[in-house]
Amino acid sequence: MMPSLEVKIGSLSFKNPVLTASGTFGYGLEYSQFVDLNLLGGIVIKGLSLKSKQGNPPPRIYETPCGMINSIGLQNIGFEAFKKEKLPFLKRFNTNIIVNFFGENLDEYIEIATLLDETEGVHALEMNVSCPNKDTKWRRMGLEPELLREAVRKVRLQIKKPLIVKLSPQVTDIAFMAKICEEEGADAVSLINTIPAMVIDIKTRKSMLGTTTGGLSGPAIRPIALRAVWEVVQSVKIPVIGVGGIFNAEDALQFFIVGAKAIQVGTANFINPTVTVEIIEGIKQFLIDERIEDINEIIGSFKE
Amino acid sequence: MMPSLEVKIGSLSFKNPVLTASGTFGYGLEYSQFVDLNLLGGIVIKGLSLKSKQGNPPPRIYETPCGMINSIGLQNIGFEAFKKEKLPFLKRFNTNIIVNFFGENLDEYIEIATLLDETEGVHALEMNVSCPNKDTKWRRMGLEPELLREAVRKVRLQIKKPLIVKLSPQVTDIAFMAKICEEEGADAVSLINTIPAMVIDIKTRKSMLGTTTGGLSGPAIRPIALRAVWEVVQSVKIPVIGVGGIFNAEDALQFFIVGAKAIQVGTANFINPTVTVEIIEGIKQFLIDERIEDINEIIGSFKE
Amino acid sequence: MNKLFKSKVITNEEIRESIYLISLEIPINIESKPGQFCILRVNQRFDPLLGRPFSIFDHEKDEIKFLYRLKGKGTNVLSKLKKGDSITFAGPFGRWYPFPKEDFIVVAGGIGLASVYYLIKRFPHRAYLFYGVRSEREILFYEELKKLSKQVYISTEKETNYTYKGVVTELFKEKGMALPLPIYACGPMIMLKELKKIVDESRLCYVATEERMACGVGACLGCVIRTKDGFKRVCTDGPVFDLRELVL
Amino acid sequence: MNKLFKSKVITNEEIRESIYLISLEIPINIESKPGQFCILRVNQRFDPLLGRPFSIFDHEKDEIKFLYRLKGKGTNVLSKLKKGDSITFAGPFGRWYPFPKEDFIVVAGGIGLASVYYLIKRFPHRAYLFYGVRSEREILFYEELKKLSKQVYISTEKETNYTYKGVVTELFKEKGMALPLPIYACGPMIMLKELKKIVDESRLCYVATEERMACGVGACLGCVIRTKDGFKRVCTDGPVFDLRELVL
Ligand SMILES: Cc1cc2nc3c(=O)[nH]c(=O)nc-3n(C[C@H](O)[C@H](O)[C@H](O)COP(=O)(O)OP(=O)(O)OC[C@H]3O[C@@H](n4cnc5c(N)ncnc54)[C@H](O)[C@@H]3O)c2cc1C
Ligand SMILES: Cc1cc2nc3c(=O)[nH]c(=O)nc-3n(C[C@H](O)[C@H](O)[C@H](O)COP(=O)(O)OP(=O)(O)OC[C@H]3O[C@@H](n4cnc5c(N)ncnc54)[C@H](O)[C@@H]3O)c2cc1C
Ligand SMILES: Cc1cc2nc3c(=O)[nH]c(=O)nc-3n(C[C@H](O)[C@H](O)[C@H](O)COP(=O)(O)O)c2cc1C
Ligand SMILES: Cc1cc2nc3c(=O)[nH]c(=O)nc-3n(C[C@H](O)[C@H](O)[C@H](O)COP(=O)(O)O)c2cc1C
Ligand code: FES
Ligand code: FES
Repeated sequence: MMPSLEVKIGSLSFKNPVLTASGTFGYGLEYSQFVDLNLLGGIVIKGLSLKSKQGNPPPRIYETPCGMINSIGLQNIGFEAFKKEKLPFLKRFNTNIIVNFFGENLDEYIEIATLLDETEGVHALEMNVSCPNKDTKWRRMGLEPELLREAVRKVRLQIKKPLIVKLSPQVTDIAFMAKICEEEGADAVSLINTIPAMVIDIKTRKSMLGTTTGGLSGPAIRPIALRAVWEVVQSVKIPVIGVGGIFNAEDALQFFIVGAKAIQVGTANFINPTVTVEIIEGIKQFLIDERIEDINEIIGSFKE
Repeated sequence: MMPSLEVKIGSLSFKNPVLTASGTFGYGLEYSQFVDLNLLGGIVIKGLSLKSKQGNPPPRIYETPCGMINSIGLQNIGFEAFKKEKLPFLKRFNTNIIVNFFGENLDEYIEIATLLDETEGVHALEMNVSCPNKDTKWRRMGLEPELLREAVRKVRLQIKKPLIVKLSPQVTDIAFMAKICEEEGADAVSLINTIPAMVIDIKTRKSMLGTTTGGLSGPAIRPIALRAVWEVVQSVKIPVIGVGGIFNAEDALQFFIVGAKAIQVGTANFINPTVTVEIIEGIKQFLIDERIEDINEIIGSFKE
Repeated sequence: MNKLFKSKVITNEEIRESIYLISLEIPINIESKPGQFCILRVNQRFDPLLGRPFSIFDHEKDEIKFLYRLKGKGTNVLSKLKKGDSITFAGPFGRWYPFPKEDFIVVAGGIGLASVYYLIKRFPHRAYLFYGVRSEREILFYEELKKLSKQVYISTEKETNYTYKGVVTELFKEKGMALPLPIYACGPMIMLKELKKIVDESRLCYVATEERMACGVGACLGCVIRTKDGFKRVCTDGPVFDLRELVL
Repeated sequence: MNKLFKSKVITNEEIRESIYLISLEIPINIESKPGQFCILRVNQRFDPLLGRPFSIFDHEKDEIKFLYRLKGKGTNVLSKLKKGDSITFAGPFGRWYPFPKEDFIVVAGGIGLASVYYLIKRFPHRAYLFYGVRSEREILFYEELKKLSKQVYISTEKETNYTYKGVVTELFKEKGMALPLPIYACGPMIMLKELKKIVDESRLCYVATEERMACGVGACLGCVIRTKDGFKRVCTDGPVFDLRELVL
């Protein structure tokens, strides 16, 4: 008998716990040539803002040992274009559409959150509290507990749909940041976002990117992400979504075992465009081999 | 004409800026079968405490993508044995001996620092403020600004030799932590220590280590370490020693260019026991090729 | 349409110093167009992590070829692959060179030849090829190119009995500019910049560009370059652009 | 004394399903002793990162051999190496088996044979070999072992015309325990635990142990195991220990 992969996050149920990570799966369309989007637990859309954004100057990516750094700078087409040009296509699929969003300041966060909340076809919102490449007071919202508290509270008040807060790893105590989100009514937290990092060209003495620093992602950061998820799971009751260097079913299962309710696959899509479905299949196979009927049985089954 | 590799840290001068990282080069002896220790800028000794320590239960290491996690737990032979059994051998070499030290609590830190300060043959002290595998109030000294301030101040008061504080990367604002060390009279800061991380065995549902978490090191963390060094260099005037994933001369040069006065080579020693001398040679060659006569000319030459 | 292939190496030879030609099996019948590229995953481990983009050098039925120059770790690992080794690659991706409807001009700089050879080979219309290399030794596929093209002009740093002295854009300016034909070009940035200077805005000039890539399918926004109307993705809006669009 | 070698692969063959024998050039004349190991760096990139420790299976003049079983990524990459490929390795490291001064008993479980073959081969004194494998197919170097040893007893899961049914420790208990000779053993942890149970404290029993390693030279303290007097390093205090010391 086929094991059940279904999980619930807030009021939303996912046919399986494998989602795509924001910014690594475009607007879904780009990968539909490789993957039947209906098979995915959910798709998290590239960070969206009220108005379209140009993003950072190239070069924007550089490969590092078992990872990559990027400085895309949250380039996106803006809410209106997303609603008109991308959403209709996404609606054709039977999967959860989660929109990752951000703003230059708290008002913008609230504004776009409100719009997304009213937009049919968007199932949940993921609030990106770390915009590594922008610099405003609110840029620090992911780093300073009190800013985070105020931001989550105000956004939460505006929206009915499930709210996921995506946490930055660049903090002393990520479990405490997660706790704040829980206290302010977030339905879930997802972690980790990329880790601020840097690579320079010793010949030119300049950054390998168009910006000084970028965000590190990929297998290199997986053990850090797993530890962060473990810390957070111990401090909150709301679902935790694990993100960071997940490249295969075994990686994903590590996150479930420490207590993640779902996972997001990011950089791996670039290296293997069908990785998401392979991970779903791999998880199924593992459950069958281990005679486990429901994925929820292994979530949090870590033995310390 | 041969370029000069000499650098100064506090009152101490180094024939070259390539040191070994604590815990990765044992007590020097272990690698003397591969490397002429006289060629090194300095040797940083495995973390030393007043009394010997057993360390953590095995298994203690596990390989991760382009990195490794360890949970050695600061096993060491203790001050007396070090002084009697290891130091005499080390004194035979013409290189700087820096002892990395720690304690279970601040008193122990002060006590061993005082002893090391009086010990002939020890040229400088490196204070390890992050003992990832112990759990006491003072374990958080690397994470909480006020604890760090008190600890550095009290240790500083006791010792005359150069004091290097080794910073943990697991903080929101590492530049601020470095600033505190500077304010309290540290002669230099070294960073980064390993990053808390975790890997589990999906079959047994247990950690791959004898402990739940360990510290991540190796090429995987190099871009994170470089960014941390860059942040710190901008906020302090004291020398900054770069550590983290340095495996070749090009890696090392990236740290100098962003402003590190010296670097430490850790995990790389395990993969290539002669890597330190190869890095020194590689730096020399680069300076020759670029017609630079003094390494100090490239330190901080980063173009933003 | 399938765009991801678990393939095997047919041959992988160093045809000149640090220049390799790799030929891969392509199990099913796919369509590819000159100017398009594929992303090769050089090994199954995570270092190097990202796939490497290479122009389709040639493609016939069940065999696809890439011409590459050793650059860093990725091409280095790639060059070690031997006959029978398995390799995965994805593609073809990107905007191709608009099909020539008449004879055409090709300006190729160094390894840029990799992107235009297939163009020269595939159409009934024929090319006036302007091909720049550093030295005679670096001239690739001379015989084939002579056969396939209407005319071949080659520039090298030093003059030889069948090459001109100087950079390829100079040579083109001298011998090709007058021809009232569309231009197709691929080469290093300096060559494209030079073309931008010398080619009249009124002329059709298609150039293949390069930028670091992660996904290759337009999703990561990592491969953008500057154009008159903002950043565009080399992988999907390019790699072939109308020279007039580009801000170089 | 030089302990780091840039070497080349002489041969690397799958001699049984997922069991490989790799032979490497060893440029200079070095001394190695049975029970010691080397650390092989399976590739030049950073994934896999750490070297892999393997017992010296055999060593003659300018050629050194390792017998290994496919386990995970490292041995997988290693198994892909072909004749002529370059590989770096370090060693020999660790405490060897004390040289036998009389005939001796060897208990080997599975791939544990890799550690004792050199011991059996190298000394005038001869071995009573007790060798446990799962099935007949897994028996390695049967002819050589018969020649080299005084007597060879083999255990398999199912009885065959020249093997006994059961685990090797059982077989040893039955046929070997009575022999008043020193014991040398290498095999999986369960085998060592079983030996610990059945071998009298008064007897000399040397066993080769395994633990994950990083440096291989005693510097990282990563490879410790439990002994009567605290943690000891497999790489330098071992890998060969007196069974009585170990806390298994
Ligand atoms: C559309 C396109 C087509 C190409 N066609 C060819 C071809 O046919 N033949 C050929 O020899 N080369 C071609 N290139 C360049 C080729 O992709 C690079 O030479 C190669 O990626 C270098 O990888 P490396 O690891 O050896 O070098 P490294 O310098 O070690 O690579 C480091 C990182 O930078 C990237 N990178 C380095 N140089 C380039 C470059 N010029 N363009 C894009 N990314 C780069 C790599 O992909 C890698 O991610 C093409 C590039 C693009 C974008
Ligand atoms: C002193 C010594 C001698 C050995 N001799 C042999 C031999 O002659 N033949 C042979 O087939 N194997 C031998 N082993 C075991 C061999 O080292 C492992 O099978 C090998 O490292 C597995 O690597 P992998 O990447 O394929 O497996 P993975 O499971 O992917 O390895 C993951 C990590 O765990 C380590 N590891 C996994 N299994 C072991 C193990 N049993 N012991 C130590 N580290 C391990 C790896 O080195 C690597 O760091 C020996 C081990 C030691 C310590
Ligand atoms: C190219 C790229 C773009 C990204 N864009 C976003 C984004 O817009 N919003 C966001 O919250 N995270 C973004 N991320 C972070 C990823 O969603 C993910 O948190 C991170 O990459 C770690 O996961 P991974 O290692 O699986 O990639 C981006 C990552 C990459 C590599
Ligand atoms: C096995 C091991 C043991 C270590 N022990 C210590 C230690 O005792 N004290 C300390 O300050 N850092 C210790 N470190 C951290 C290193 O000194 C260094 O900061 C870290 O490994 C990052 O550098 P690397 O990537 O070059 O290894 C240890 C690291 C490793 C891998
Ligand atoms: S490579 Fe990802 S958008 Fe072009
Ligand atoms: S492997 Fe480093 S101490 Fe044994």
